Amino acid sequence: MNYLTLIMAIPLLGAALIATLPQSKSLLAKQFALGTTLIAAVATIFMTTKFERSNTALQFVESYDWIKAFGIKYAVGVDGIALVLILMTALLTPIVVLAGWNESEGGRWSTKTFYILILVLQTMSFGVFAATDVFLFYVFFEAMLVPVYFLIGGYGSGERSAAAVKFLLYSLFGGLLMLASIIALYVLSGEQGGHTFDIEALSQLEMSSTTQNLLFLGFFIAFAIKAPLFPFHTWLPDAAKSATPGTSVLLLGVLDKVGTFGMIRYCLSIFPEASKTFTPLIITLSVISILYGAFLAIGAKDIKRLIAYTSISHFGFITLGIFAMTTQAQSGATLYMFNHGFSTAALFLVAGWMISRRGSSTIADFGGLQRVTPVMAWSFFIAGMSSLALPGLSSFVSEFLVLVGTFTRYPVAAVIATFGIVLAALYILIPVQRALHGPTEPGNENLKDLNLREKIAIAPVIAVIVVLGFYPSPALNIINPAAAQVVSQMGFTDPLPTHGGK
Amino acid sequence: MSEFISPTLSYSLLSPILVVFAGAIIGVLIEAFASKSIRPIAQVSVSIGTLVLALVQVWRIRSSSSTTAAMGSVIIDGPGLLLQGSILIISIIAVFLIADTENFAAAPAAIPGSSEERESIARGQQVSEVFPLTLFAVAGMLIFPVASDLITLFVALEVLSLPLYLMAGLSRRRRLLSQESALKYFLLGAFSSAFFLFGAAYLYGYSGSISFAGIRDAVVGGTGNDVFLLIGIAFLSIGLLFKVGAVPFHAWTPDVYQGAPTPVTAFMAAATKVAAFGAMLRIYYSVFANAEWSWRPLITGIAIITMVFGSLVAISQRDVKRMLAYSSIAHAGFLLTGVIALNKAGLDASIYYLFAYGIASVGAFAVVTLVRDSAGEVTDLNRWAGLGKRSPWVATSFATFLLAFAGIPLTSGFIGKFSIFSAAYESGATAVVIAGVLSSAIAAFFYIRVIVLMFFSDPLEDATSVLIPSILTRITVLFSVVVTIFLGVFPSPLLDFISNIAIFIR
Amino acid sequence: MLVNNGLVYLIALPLFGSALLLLAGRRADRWGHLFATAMSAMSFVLGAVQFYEMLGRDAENRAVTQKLFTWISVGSFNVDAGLLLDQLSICFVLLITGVGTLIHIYSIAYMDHDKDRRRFFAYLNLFIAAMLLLVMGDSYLNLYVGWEGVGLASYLLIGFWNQKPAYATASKKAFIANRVGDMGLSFAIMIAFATMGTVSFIGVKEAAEGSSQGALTAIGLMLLLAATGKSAQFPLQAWLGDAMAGPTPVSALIHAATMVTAGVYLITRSNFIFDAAPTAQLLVVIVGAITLLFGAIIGTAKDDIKKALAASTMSQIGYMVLATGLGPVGYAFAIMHLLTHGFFKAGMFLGAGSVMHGTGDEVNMRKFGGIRHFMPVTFATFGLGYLAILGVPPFAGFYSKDKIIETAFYSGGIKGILIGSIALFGAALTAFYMTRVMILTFAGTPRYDINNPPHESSFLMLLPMGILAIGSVTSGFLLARGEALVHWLEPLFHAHEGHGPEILPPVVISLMALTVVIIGATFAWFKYGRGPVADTAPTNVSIFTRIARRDLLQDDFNESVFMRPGQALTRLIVKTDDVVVDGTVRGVAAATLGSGAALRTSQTGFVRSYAALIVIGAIALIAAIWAVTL
Amino acid sequence: MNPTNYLYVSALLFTIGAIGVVVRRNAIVVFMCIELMLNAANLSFVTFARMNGNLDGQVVAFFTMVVAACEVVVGLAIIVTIYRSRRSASVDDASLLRR
Repeated sequence: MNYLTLIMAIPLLGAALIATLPQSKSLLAKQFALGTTLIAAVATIFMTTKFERSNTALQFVESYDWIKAFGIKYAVGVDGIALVLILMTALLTPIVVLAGWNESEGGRWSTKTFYILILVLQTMSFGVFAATDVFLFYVFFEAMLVPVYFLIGGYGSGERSAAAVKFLLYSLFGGLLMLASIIALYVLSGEQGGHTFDIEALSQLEMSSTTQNLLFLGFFIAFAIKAPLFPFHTWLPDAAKSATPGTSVLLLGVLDKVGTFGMIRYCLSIFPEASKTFTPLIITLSVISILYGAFLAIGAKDIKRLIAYTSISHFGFITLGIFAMTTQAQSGATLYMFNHGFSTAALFLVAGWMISRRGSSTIADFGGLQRVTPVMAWSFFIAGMSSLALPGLSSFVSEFLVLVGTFTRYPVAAVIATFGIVLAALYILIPVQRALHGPTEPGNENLKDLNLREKIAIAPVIAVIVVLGFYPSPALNIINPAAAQVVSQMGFTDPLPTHGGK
Repeated sequence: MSEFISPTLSYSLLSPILVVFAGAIIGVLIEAFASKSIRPIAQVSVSIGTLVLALVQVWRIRSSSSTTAAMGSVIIDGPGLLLQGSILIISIIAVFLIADTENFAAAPAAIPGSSEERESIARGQQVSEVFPLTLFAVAGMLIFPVASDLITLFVALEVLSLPLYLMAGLSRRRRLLSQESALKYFLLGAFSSAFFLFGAAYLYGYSGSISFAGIRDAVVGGTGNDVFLLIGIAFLSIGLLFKVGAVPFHAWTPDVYQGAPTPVTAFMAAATKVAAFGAMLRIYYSVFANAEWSWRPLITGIAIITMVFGSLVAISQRDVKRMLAYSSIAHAGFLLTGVIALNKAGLDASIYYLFAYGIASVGAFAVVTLVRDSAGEVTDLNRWAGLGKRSPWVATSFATFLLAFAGIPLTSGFIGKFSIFSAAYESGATAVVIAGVLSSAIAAFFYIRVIVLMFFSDPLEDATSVLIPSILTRITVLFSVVVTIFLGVFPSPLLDFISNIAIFIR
Repeated sequence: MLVNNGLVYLIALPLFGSALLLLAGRRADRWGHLFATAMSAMSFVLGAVQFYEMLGRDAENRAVTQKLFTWISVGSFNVDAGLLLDQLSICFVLLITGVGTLIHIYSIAYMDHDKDRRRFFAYLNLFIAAMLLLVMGDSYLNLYVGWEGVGLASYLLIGFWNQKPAYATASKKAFIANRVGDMGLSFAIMIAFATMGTVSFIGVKEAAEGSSQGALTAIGLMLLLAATGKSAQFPLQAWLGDAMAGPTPVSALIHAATMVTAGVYLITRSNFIFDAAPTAQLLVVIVGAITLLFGAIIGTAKDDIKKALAASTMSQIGYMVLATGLGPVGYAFAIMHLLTHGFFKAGMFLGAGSVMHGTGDEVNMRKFGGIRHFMPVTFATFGLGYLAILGVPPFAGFYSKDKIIETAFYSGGIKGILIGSIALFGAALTAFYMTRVMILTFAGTPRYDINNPPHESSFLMLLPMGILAIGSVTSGFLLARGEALVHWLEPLFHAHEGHGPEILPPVVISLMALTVVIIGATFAWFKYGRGPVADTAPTNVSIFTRIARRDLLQDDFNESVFMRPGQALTRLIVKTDDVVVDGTVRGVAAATLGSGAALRTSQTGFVRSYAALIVIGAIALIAAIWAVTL
Repeated sequence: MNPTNYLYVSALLFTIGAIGVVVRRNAIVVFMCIELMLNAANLSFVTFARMNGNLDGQVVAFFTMVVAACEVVVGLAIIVTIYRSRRSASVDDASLLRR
């Protein structure tokens, strides 16, 4: 059974179906979209159950010639890392659809178009995580930009078109650098036994260290822009501020993971030596991102920008974990990607509801919501606690794994990064105090609390956050073998306990 | 003196060219003798019939290729036939656009706004000489990439150019601009022809032969005076670079693209580029291949300057046709990387790129013809604002072409760019690849800006309407969109086809 | 070790209570408080049963464990969700659930008028659960969960009335200060894992013997940092005073009896680290000594009754921390003081709450006076607590504090004399400020509207106060009798290594302590008891008093050293991000546009200039080709 | 006489033509300059034919003349049309299209 192709096909079929609907049936379009994403979610969960956890080889593999002249294949397959990200995407999309039920209505175009874009984006997200052919990956990587671009520019708010353009150009620029590297890989593979884009085959290529370093940078910068890592992050706050909350969830929760996922899948496996060469630099950038993003978040006045900045900080942790090269950090980074998807989703969705009710995204315009809209306030609070990695919530597990895993190899980086947890408390509690606590500011007295649909949307997110906090094993069991495989392929073993030199 | 040998022309192999010439002559006769009422429909059907027939001929002789014809003046080989096929397909859809005679002056010779002109409009007297002119140009283009001696090459160049000079001046609206563009195109074209011819003379002087084979032998043998060779290469290159619009020989491009009637621009932009690059590929790949030490660095430099310049200047354009013109300059730069590559992959990639770009170009200009107000086409980009709202399909089609120009995956432009850059990289031209990638990023800037304008901006007050497209225009746009996307998603058939037959014979 | 699968219910019951009350929302308003109290009480009963069973076993077999499931397992990093109940944790379990239940009962009445009472009880239950997890977790990471959990509960409870901006700020301040400490705990766990490969208590204990001094010292210092955060020790003490923003039962439960003692628990639990790391241990003593004076000095200047008590708490925990720093001999006394303090300080806080309840939420002691006439029961219970904290025999504090002073003196050499003296001086200060509180509140003449006198609180409030007062009287004797607690805890620590030379006989030290207490109390009586007290704080006071009133400038320090530079840094980074980082991006875009516009001017429109361009191009081409082939 | 000299003459003529195109304003004159350049090329062809000892160059010259004649037709048509519209044969006046 070709699960991966199937789950990629489901949203595409749904999109086609929605395209046939008349323009006026916007409710039907929504229902179709929800149904499609739910079916995709169920299919993905079913696929997850079929996944052999202990098997570190790629699974659900399929491969067909696509462009034979260039050795390009439609080749898909997943390991534990890709699987959890696909699962995350599959779970988040129906939630986004349900949570943002009325999001499409302020847009330039019809509701129908909105959901077609969302579904196409979902297919591409699946594809980008599932691809095992570099070219196929690149195609998804770039093509994904188009629906997101239209989602931001067409349905966002404020300076939406400027933000969309900034996002697109930034990403395209990175993508083109990656393209240059891909071209070089293509040529190299041609010189060494036939053109191919198969990751396995590419990882066997022999390259001079200069070549490897340059090609690595091509990939890495593209991923660092996507992730986003300091100093390539400035597109994110603008995009997140302008996009609809649902789009922001997909943007930060799913799309940006492509960057960190790409680092694991492509940077590490194809350029192991260059990865080691650049590790000190990347670790430095990660640590800077953690603190820098946190400070920006503390200074943010707009709630959506704030969430975007927190993500910059979180992506710093993820990158740190990836390049620390210990099993703990590697597993932690992947789990972090998964968890971050949900905690950011919770933050953005609730923030979106707050903003749509209040008509403003400025934090100072809120106040005392806990008394007016307790359920909404609580949801935001729990999401915030997850974002600051409170023990007992899912992010803690991943953040701590990254830190402890990094510490065994790079103690200084881990120590500096740990300061991020204090800053995290600040950047979450400041908006909590301003928006949820204090006296009820004028303009907030009559806000409505979450309705049933919104409660249904947010509940599973919070459930995931809480359950994985106490019991992360289901996710870790999938991730661990793959993460360990990555570390061992890079030729690393976990540092042994030193007993402090004794 | 040897005995006179009766020339063998291999009519079969020349049939596509001959068919087009015949069609052109029939067109002239129709223009002269047919009654006004049937003239338009007759011209259109003759043109299209001729081109289709020629295309069929090309297909028919595809397997008997790789030989010379007309006493070695013409080489019919894989690349030549592919390019001829491309030119014919592009011409057919371009003729669909030209068939919308609304764009053309009723009496081009008349003074704009004169009583003669009013009279001819009032009587519905539409001169349709544009069709035979097009066919003559096509014939020239068909010969240009297969020519294998200097005379044929020069004559083909003039045969394709002269009709175009005239066609540029045929616009119904903004006559002054149109005539100015014709004048500029003509003067500069003739000027560059002189360079071309001068270069040809020195190549002849170098090798003692006007046939490509002779020149190549001389280059390989290294017997002649290198100074002659270098002057020859330089001046011949100027002529060719002028035709493809490479910097610094590009200056005519924006003015002519803007001034000429849009269907003519479409035809010229797409088909001329195929023909000119076709000739260029043949000359550099087979004739000058062994002298690559002399020209490759130069072409590399020109390629880099061209793509960067085209991309940079396109950003600040406010007129859609000028923007497309600069975009075509940038693409000329990209295509030059295929010339530099100087390997089989480069050849295949260039042919693929030319075809894909040509189709997308015609499509893009076809869309331009549709956006009008009461005074004719609206090419001011500001007034394209909000097009996506009013005419989503037109805007989406245009966006597709722009994405293809930008080289976004799943469009033909991406495959083209990938293949041509990888070929160049393979040949060691890393610098040009990096410049190409960077200018692609710049280029993306203005393509996206147009998309933003169409989809994300609110329309200005004065409503720009979109003409309900004629069936032929609709076919053109639809065909272009389908081909652009199909070649982006399933490029294999075409790539394999090209790869199998695109081998220059020497 | 014995396995007991029932341990989890101790935590699960209050956790369930909390979750139910929060999720049920307003529907649970009518019965929520009763349910939460029941959960807490049942947890206490379970704890008592565990204690009883424990008593029935040998000293070696008293500890019981329970493994719930594998929590985090990656590579060699394996942490189970496991619980450990031993002699040390059972003390805490009983204190937490016992005092906790009493405070639940008290709160039923105290929070009667608050429409959010259900939420308050949910938080209380959440706190109980988290605190139990803190003391029952079998590894540092499990402890960490409880550790931050109580921080969260504390945050929620301090900010319970967060509609007042100052209260919301106080709760945030507490959380942040705690987080700084938590960072220390993170570091400790990381170092432990990196050097020992394990984070469980048992594992670390075993590995500690083979570990280097450096690693142990590092872990110890980081644990101390954690302890200073949670236990409001110097230098992370500043949050505790502000935390009095929370409802008074919270102050009693969290900020007097239980949570703030978590640092003491942590150090005691990590005895195997500190015993092997003398540097860290010394620093523990120093921190304890500084804090006990620090708190006591602040206590002397506070007019807010709760803040005075909070300062006192800080000071008393300073005693405990100091004791833990004295090594094996000190742990048991630290825990003993912790337990007795739990009784008398909770009792006094509840008393203060009772007074506030009776006076319409007045906290300024200068507006009190002579309340003993109106609230006799409150006076009595508070008074018993007063005697206990002063260390008057035979009240509880006498047994525990005396032992700490004694041990401090016996810790050897100059150090012993120094810290002994500090502890002694602290006792004097304690007597001064507590007497001041007593006099200002209960004695003297009323300084409020006599026509609207305070009224005594309801039975539900008086009952817990009474029970705690009984504890204040008896707990010391019970714990110290036959060194009961010392023997009870003995298996956990390196058995009696004894202490340094007894430089003075214990009796002398006790007498000295009693003497300074009397001096302190007398001094207070002279200052406040003899004449009328101004109902506003006098302003013409010495600089020292003013500094003490400003909490020894702790906030000023934090503000000028951390907060303002932090804000400046934040502004700087925000600005940098906009101007430099994003500015570069925008600059590149602008430069691209600009160069496009500049190049555009080359297109002059004149055909002759185009021709000239071609000629120039031709010349350049010839020149280049000539250059290339040269 | 050394045929190389003819090459110099041809180059000179070509240069004069090119300079003429750049400096002269009248469209007809510009066009004549271009014709001069074409004929310079023709001269080169003929010279090379002489140097190389074959007739190919001369043949080319004939072709060129025919082509040049065609160019004249087309060119004059364009110039005349624009003159009728503008009443000016100055190439500098035709500069509406720019930037």
